[in-house]
Amino acid sequence: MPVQYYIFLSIALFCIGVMGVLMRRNAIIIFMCIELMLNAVNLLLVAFSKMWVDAGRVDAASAQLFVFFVMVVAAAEVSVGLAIIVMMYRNTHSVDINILSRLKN
Amino acid sequence: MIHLVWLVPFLPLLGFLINGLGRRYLSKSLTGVIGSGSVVAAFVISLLIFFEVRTPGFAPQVVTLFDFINVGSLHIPFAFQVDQLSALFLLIITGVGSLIHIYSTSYMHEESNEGFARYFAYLNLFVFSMLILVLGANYVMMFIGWEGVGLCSYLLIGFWFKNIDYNKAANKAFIMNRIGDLGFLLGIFLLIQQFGSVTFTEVFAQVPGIGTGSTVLFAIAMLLFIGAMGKSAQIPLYTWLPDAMAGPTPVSALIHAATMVTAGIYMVARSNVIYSLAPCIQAIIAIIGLATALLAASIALKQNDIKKVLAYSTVSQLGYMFLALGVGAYTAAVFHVMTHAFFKALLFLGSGSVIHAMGGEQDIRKMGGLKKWMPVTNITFLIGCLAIAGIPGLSGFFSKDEILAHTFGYNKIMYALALLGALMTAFYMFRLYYITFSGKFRGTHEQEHHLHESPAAITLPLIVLAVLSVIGGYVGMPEVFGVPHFLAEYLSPIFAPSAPYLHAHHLSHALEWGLMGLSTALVIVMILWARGKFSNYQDAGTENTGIAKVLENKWYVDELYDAIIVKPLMALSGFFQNMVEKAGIDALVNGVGRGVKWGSGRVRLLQNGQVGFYIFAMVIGMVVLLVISLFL
Amino acid sequence: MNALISTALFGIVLMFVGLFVKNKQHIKYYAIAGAIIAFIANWYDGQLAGGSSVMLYGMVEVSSFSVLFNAVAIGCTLLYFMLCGSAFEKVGNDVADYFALIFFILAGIMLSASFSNLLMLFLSIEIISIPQYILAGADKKNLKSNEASLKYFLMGSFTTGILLMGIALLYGASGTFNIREMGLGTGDLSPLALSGILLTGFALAFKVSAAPFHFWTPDVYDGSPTVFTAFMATIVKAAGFIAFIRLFHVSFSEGAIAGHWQLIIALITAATLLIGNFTAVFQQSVKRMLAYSSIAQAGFMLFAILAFNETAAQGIILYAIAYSVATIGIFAILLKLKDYTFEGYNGLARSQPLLALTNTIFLLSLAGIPLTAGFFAKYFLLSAVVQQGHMLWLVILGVLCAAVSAYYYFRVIMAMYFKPGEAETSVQVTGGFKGMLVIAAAIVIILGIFPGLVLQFL
Amino acid sequence: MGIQQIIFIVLSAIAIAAALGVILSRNPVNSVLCMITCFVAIAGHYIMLNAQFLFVVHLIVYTGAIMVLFLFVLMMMNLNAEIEPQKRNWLKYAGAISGGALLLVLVAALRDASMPAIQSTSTEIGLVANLGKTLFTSYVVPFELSSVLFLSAMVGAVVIGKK
Amino acid sequence: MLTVLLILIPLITGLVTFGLKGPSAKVFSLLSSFASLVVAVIAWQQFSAAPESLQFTQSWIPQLGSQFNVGLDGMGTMLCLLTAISFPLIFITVYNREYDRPGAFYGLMLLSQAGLIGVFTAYDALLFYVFWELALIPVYFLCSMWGGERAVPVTFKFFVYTFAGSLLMLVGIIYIYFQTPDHSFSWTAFTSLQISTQEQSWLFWLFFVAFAIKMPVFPFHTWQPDTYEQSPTPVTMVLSGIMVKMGLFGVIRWLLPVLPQGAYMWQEAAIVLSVTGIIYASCIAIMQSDFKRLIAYSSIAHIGLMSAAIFANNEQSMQGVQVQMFNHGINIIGLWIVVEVIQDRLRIKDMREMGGIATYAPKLAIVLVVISLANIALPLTNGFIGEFLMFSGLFQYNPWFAAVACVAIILAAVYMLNMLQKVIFGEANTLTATTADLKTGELLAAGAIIAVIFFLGVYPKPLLELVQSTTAIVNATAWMK
Repeated sequence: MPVQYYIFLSIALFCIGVMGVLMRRNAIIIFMCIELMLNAVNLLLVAFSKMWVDAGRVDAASAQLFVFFVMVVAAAEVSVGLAIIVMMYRNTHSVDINILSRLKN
Repeated sequence: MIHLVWLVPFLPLLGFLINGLGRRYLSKSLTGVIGSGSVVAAFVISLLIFFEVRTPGFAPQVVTLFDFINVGSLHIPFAFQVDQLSALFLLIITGVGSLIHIYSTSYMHEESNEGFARYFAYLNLFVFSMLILVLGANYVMMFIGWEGVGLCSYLLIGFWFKNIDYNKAANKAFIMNRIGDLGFLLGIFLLIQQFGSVTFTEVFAQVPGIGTGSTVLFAIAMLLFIGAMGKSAQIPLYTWLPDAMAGPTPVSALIHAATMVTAGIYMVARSNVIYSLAPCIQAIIAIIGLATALLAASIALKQNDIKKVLAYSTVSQLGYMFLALGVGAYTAAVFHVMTHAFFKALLFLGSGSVIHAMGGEQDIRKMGGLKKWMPVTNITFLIGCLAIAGIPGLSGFFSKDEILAHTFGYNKIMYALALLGALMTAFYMFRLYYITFSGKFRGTHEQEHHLHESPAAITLPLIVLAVLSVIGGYVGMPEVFGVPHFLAEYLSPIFAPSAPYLHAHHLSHALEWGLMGLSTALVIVMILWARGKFSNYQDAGTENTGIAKVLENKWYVDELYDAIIVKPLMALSGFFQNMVEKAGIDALVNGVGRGVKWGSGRVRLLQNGQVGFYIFAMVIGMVVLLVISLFL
Repeated sequence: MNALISTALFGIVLMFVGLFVKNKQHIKYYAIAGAIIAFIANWYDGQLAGGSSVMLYGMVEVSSFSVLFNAVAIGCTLLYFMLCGSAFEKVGNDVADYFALIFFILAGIMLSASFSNLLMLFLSIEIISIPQYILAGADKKNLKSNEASLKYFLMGSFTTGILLMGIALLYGASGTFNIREMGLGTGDLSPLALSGILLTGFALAFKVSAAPFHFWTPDVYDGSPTVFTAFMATIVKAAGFIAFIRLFHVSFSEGAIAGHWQLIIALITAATLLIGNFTAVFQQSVKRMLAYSSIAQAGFMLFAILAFNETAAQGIILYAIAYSVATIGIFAILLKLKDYTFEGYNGLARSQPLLALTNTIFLLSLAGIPLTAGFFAKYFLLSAVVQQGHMLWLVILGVLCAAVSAYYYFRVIMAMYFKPGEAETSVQVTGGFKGMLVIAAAIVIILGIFPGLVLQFL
Repeated sequence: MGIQQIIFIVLSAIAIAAALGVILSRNPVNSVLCMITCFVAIAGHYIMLNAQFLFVVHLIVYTGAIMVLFLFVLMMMNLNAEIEPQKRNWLKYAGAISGGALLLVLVAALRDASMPAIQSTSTEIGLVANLGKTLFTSYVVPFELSSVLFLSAMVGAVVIGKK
Repeated sequence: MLTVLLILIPLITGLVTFGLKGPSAKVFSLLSSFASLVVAVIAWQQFSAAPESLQFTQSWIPQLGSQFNVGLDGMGTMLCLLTAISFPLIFITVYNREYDRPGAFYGLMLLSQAGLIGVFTAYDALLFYVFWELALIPVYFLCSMWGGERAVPVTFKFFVYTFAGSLLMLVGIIYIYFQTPDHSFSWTAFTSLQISTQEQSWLFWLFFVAFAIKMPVFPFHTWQPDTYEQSPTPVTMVLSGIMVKMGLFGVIRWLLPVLPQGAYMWQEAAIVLSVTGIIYASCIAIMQSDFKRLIAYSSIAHIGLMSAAIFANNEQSMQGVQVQMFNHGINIIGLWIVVEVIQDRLRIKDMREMGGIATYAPKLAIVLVVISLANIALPLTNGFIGEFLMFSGLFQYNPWFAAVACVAIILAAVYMLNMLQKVIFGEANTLTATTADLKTGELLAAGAIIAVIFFLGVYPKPLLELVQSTTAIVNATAWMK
């Protein structure tokens, strides 16, 4: 199976994530879309890992470990991110990013 | 004696410095002594030099003081050249200059101490500059004096600086001179380019090698002549001279009649080799000289200011001198310079004496019958008039006749016109004389009460000059008289190099006698006519009309210049100032600044505070950059 | 590595210091002590490495360059603590935690100068970013601070996604995460590799706030507590550049591939210079102006990425120092003022001549006037690009923008010296603070005369 | 077309559909549920690609922890209903178009990349034993450093979350 | 070492002066300027005896191959002398004025002197650039802080303009630096380099724009009248007397020897710009009623001539330019002294409100007349030598350009004489009747200037010989052939 399939799939997921970030105004949904983007990347990395393993690369495990670290970081990011969103919600009672326009020009 | 020639200009310079710096501390008499004494001393030295130069076979000597400008192959020393021409001019300048200095001690006596010293300082400075002009051994030295006399003229015209009109006249004189100087300067540059030198001896030695008809030579000759036009008040740069009468009268006598204005003639005579090799420029000079002579004479016919009449007469006489130069009669030109210096100085000083007596009045319509009160002035003035009119036996006759004779040989029509000018000269001079000195006094009673003959310091120079005006001509009597032409012999080494290129027109003796007789007769007729018309002049008070009005208004030349030069220049300046500078360049420069600010105001709107838009812009940016990189 | 470890450990120590030290003023001194220890550790690292590179599991590489940059970063942080440390308690109660976070960031910064694996790059960027999201929102009651934090977080994590996509594509093209082994330029140019490079570059461009990825910068810098802005805008930004340069110069500079991304970076540089300088002109608040100025300065620092030569490396080090010291100094003075607009500076030269003088020196340095460190910083970067060749148009644009930058920097000078008024300070200006300012100004001047003092370590 | 390809297509279709569901669903809770579906589909791919360890971690971390956290926050804020006002639709279209453009560009660029193919043979590489060995040898440095990351996240959550 | 001393004296004393309060600042700075003058004169003597002893080289930034390399050639010596003469004159003139914060004022003045000397002595391109900017900064502060009411924006425009120009030059310097074989900034390395004609042709503009802005040459001049008008007069003296020479100096020292072919290619363009500027500025000068602006435009015209002459490509013009650099400096400082005195007495700048000063302040009037005459290049004043040689040189290059440029001597007469007429002649009004004549200090300064005017006007040999060596250097470049 050509690796292109996986490339296209994960790019598609990635771009759907980007679209989501652009289209939605709910900070939480936007954040979810970002997670979707990360997952698309993870999928791609895993596919490449398999590809290079099949091509005979020795240290091909590194890609899967990379995915592991991405998950680790994502978890950390989620904890901080949700904390920030909650803090924002406490002050404004909204998670709509469009009200974030105090800082401009 | 020759090696002491530097003393000649140095003494007046010393006088200038002492009088100028010490003007607060010196008494008037001391100032007068220093001022006049320095010039008289210079005259004495000049006289000694002259006698040395006069000896036959005298070769020109160059006295180098120090290096002035030394750049690469261009060497311009600060050097004086003593030869027949410069020695003659030294005599005229210091001689007439001394007389005028002496005259001034009395004439300017009413000035304050400081003003008196300032006056003498300027006068001395003028003599210094003029001496540098004639003594210089190269064109740059000549230019130094050239501009120097322009400066002194400026200072002296504007001597009474509180009067704005005088200042304007002074400015006009200086600026018009500068226009001429510009031509002179360009001529010098062309000389440098062509010959790599500005020293007379070196240049003149190379000139014949170029040959007749060379464009470069024409250009040099023309440019130098432009300089002469400015200084010697020829068309079109003559209008400053009549206005220059704003200065004290002795100044007019010295600068604007006897010396400075002859600088142009001196220069052309000095460069005779160049001009002889540029015949078409000579023709131009002759035509311009003639035109100037006629134009100025015509204007003089209708002027009522005593000094203005004399001023236009000067312009006219200078025209004759250029006519002489143009037709190749260099000696005649120099001769006329000399005689003119005598009788014109005399006339001006005489008019000064009149003005002095009239308490500053210059309008001849308010004078009349002055011979009763001022016998010496009257006689000397009459001699001056006769001399300038060309009555045989007086100096003016000989010099003018020589010019006319040469002109006749050159071109008959020009001769006729020149003769016409001479007749006009006789007419307006005697108009002046009769209105001023004969008839009834037309001034106020107070003026009449104060009328008196001037003191000795004034009359003495008048008498000396009158004598010179009479006898001055005998150094250059025409051949037909059977006596040697002393001046021509004396000057022959100067003009020898150009002799081969001139086409001498030898007139037969009979023709020469005939011409002489004709002009004399006509002149006498004119004098009589003037006598008949003006000896009992009464101011009718009517407005002049027609040609008379045009003449009275000097052919409206000043107005013309104003319209075609001054106004456009001001308009151009205004255009530069308002349109190009403010609305153009500066607006552009400021516009860049404003553009940055404007752009800033627009760009910052991108920063609209919306995260959605920010990410959107980032994605668009990514897409564009990816496309550029991957597909372009 | 010692410096990295000691910094990380000191971060933890400071977390606990907060529990035991009651006087919040004193926490600053612990932080200063920590920075000094880190500095010594870093010096020791340098001694150990002894001029050659030391690799650690193929993950971290300690070289003289990284040691020098670490020294700069720690040194600037030290200066920052000394000048701005007392302003921490104005932000909120968790002073010790703020210091701890800054130490964690510092650890990330050190990593960014010495990574040799894309994973380490990713980690270092995250270690730098996450605490910054928090610091930006540290002033919890302040809506601007909240907004800055959330904006920064959303855009930052979005960029993380981009970065990861880039890394994934690079891995797909080369089969390795080790930046020295990728060898992208050797074979045929793979679109995978190029897309990977570009996406990675975009993400890094975001971190250094290059246009068109700069949008977060003004808002975040403006909204964050000023004292943290000072840190984010200086040392952190420099770290972003070090990471950027390290990756691009080590991995992508060989072979045909360099030309492809150079054009893109050149375009980004040009856009950054223009947008940064132009937008800064219009600002009314000095704090926001400094945010835009940081974008403009980033435009200059991007020159270092375009040129892969010794001069660029020297230049970015000098720039990091010059820019950081000057900006920290300006922020330190800004922190003392009541009014953050330009009018707030009116007449400062009369009320606080020393502050005005040092501020002037810092501003001149930012504008790149000779005899200040900023001049040589700019000089080295310009000459790096000239040496690289082909990009002269960019250099000309750069110098013209530098001329524009004089406009907004000099506005502050004009306000201080030529405008009437009495600039008011909100807090007491102590002698120690003045002394530190003078030291900072002296650093700027001395490096402006003898840049060799720093470069000799390279 | 082998069985692998069929599974690939099915899983891909589920993943993409679920992903679209995430961004198009009005109700945030539905989004979360779609997201979980999508993650599960991705997990399926992991199995296919012999990444067994990641499959497990993925399910636990993402589906089990992260998405639950999201759901929790949504519930806490009571945001289960529609809150986005439907104004300014052009921004949505612009977002969709620019995202699509990015997709197009990337697909077009990578379309003819010559890459080694993925074999259907299975490998041992994704097993815990293998990965664990590597993680604690050559990847020990990032492993240790990620603790710094977690520490800072923890401090951050405390700083931000504290009242 | 003398050369270093020339830089160090004003630099160190300048920094010290910042700390001084009250009158001690001006006394101290006056002494400092005299010390510089003494050193400059010694250096001048040294130059004729052993020029190489004035070179000083010290490693500066080894990483760049940049050295602290200073030295004096003929032109450098001359300009250092000019600087060293000017500052005492300026300080003497303003000795009786009271400036706000005198320590800062005089300190900045001395710093600008250090920068100027540095520019004139630097033989290392980077050092040259550093001094070039260093000279600008103090002037910026001086103008803004002690200038007129519009001084701040006007000075800033000046600053940004020159700053932008010099940055372009920096790019050029860097470019050439990388062409040198062993990466050196030294003047020798730069001049011995063979740069391709094509490169020279665009490098020329990078340098020329920087220098043209500084001079200033049309159309880069618009900062100048405003700045002159708004600056305090002592600063204007520095600006117009010395600082504009930096541009001309730059062309002679750096542009022509380093980029001879570039200069050759654009020779005509540069001359056309310069000549246009001469006529243009002269015309505008006629329209001015503000004394300071009149002098400013007159200065633009003069500088335009110098710039044209530099590019006229021959020995006469080159000698003329250098001589004129000195003489123009002296003359224009003299003019500003008069302006300063009039402003001090009458507090007006509009010439239409003046008049009749000659009656009440004859010394002032004489000084103004003499300097004005020198300014319009009357023979036997110093202005003539330079202008004569420059016009002559320009004429050898192209008679038509010279003819057009020469019109300026008429226009100069027009505006200078109009100025004299308006300012000192005529009847005094109630204001000008109170004019007090020159005081001792002012008289001393003006007297010194007049002495120089006449001495160099009559005997320019020392000056011509001094700059001969520089002309020879420029001659030696390919540009002349």
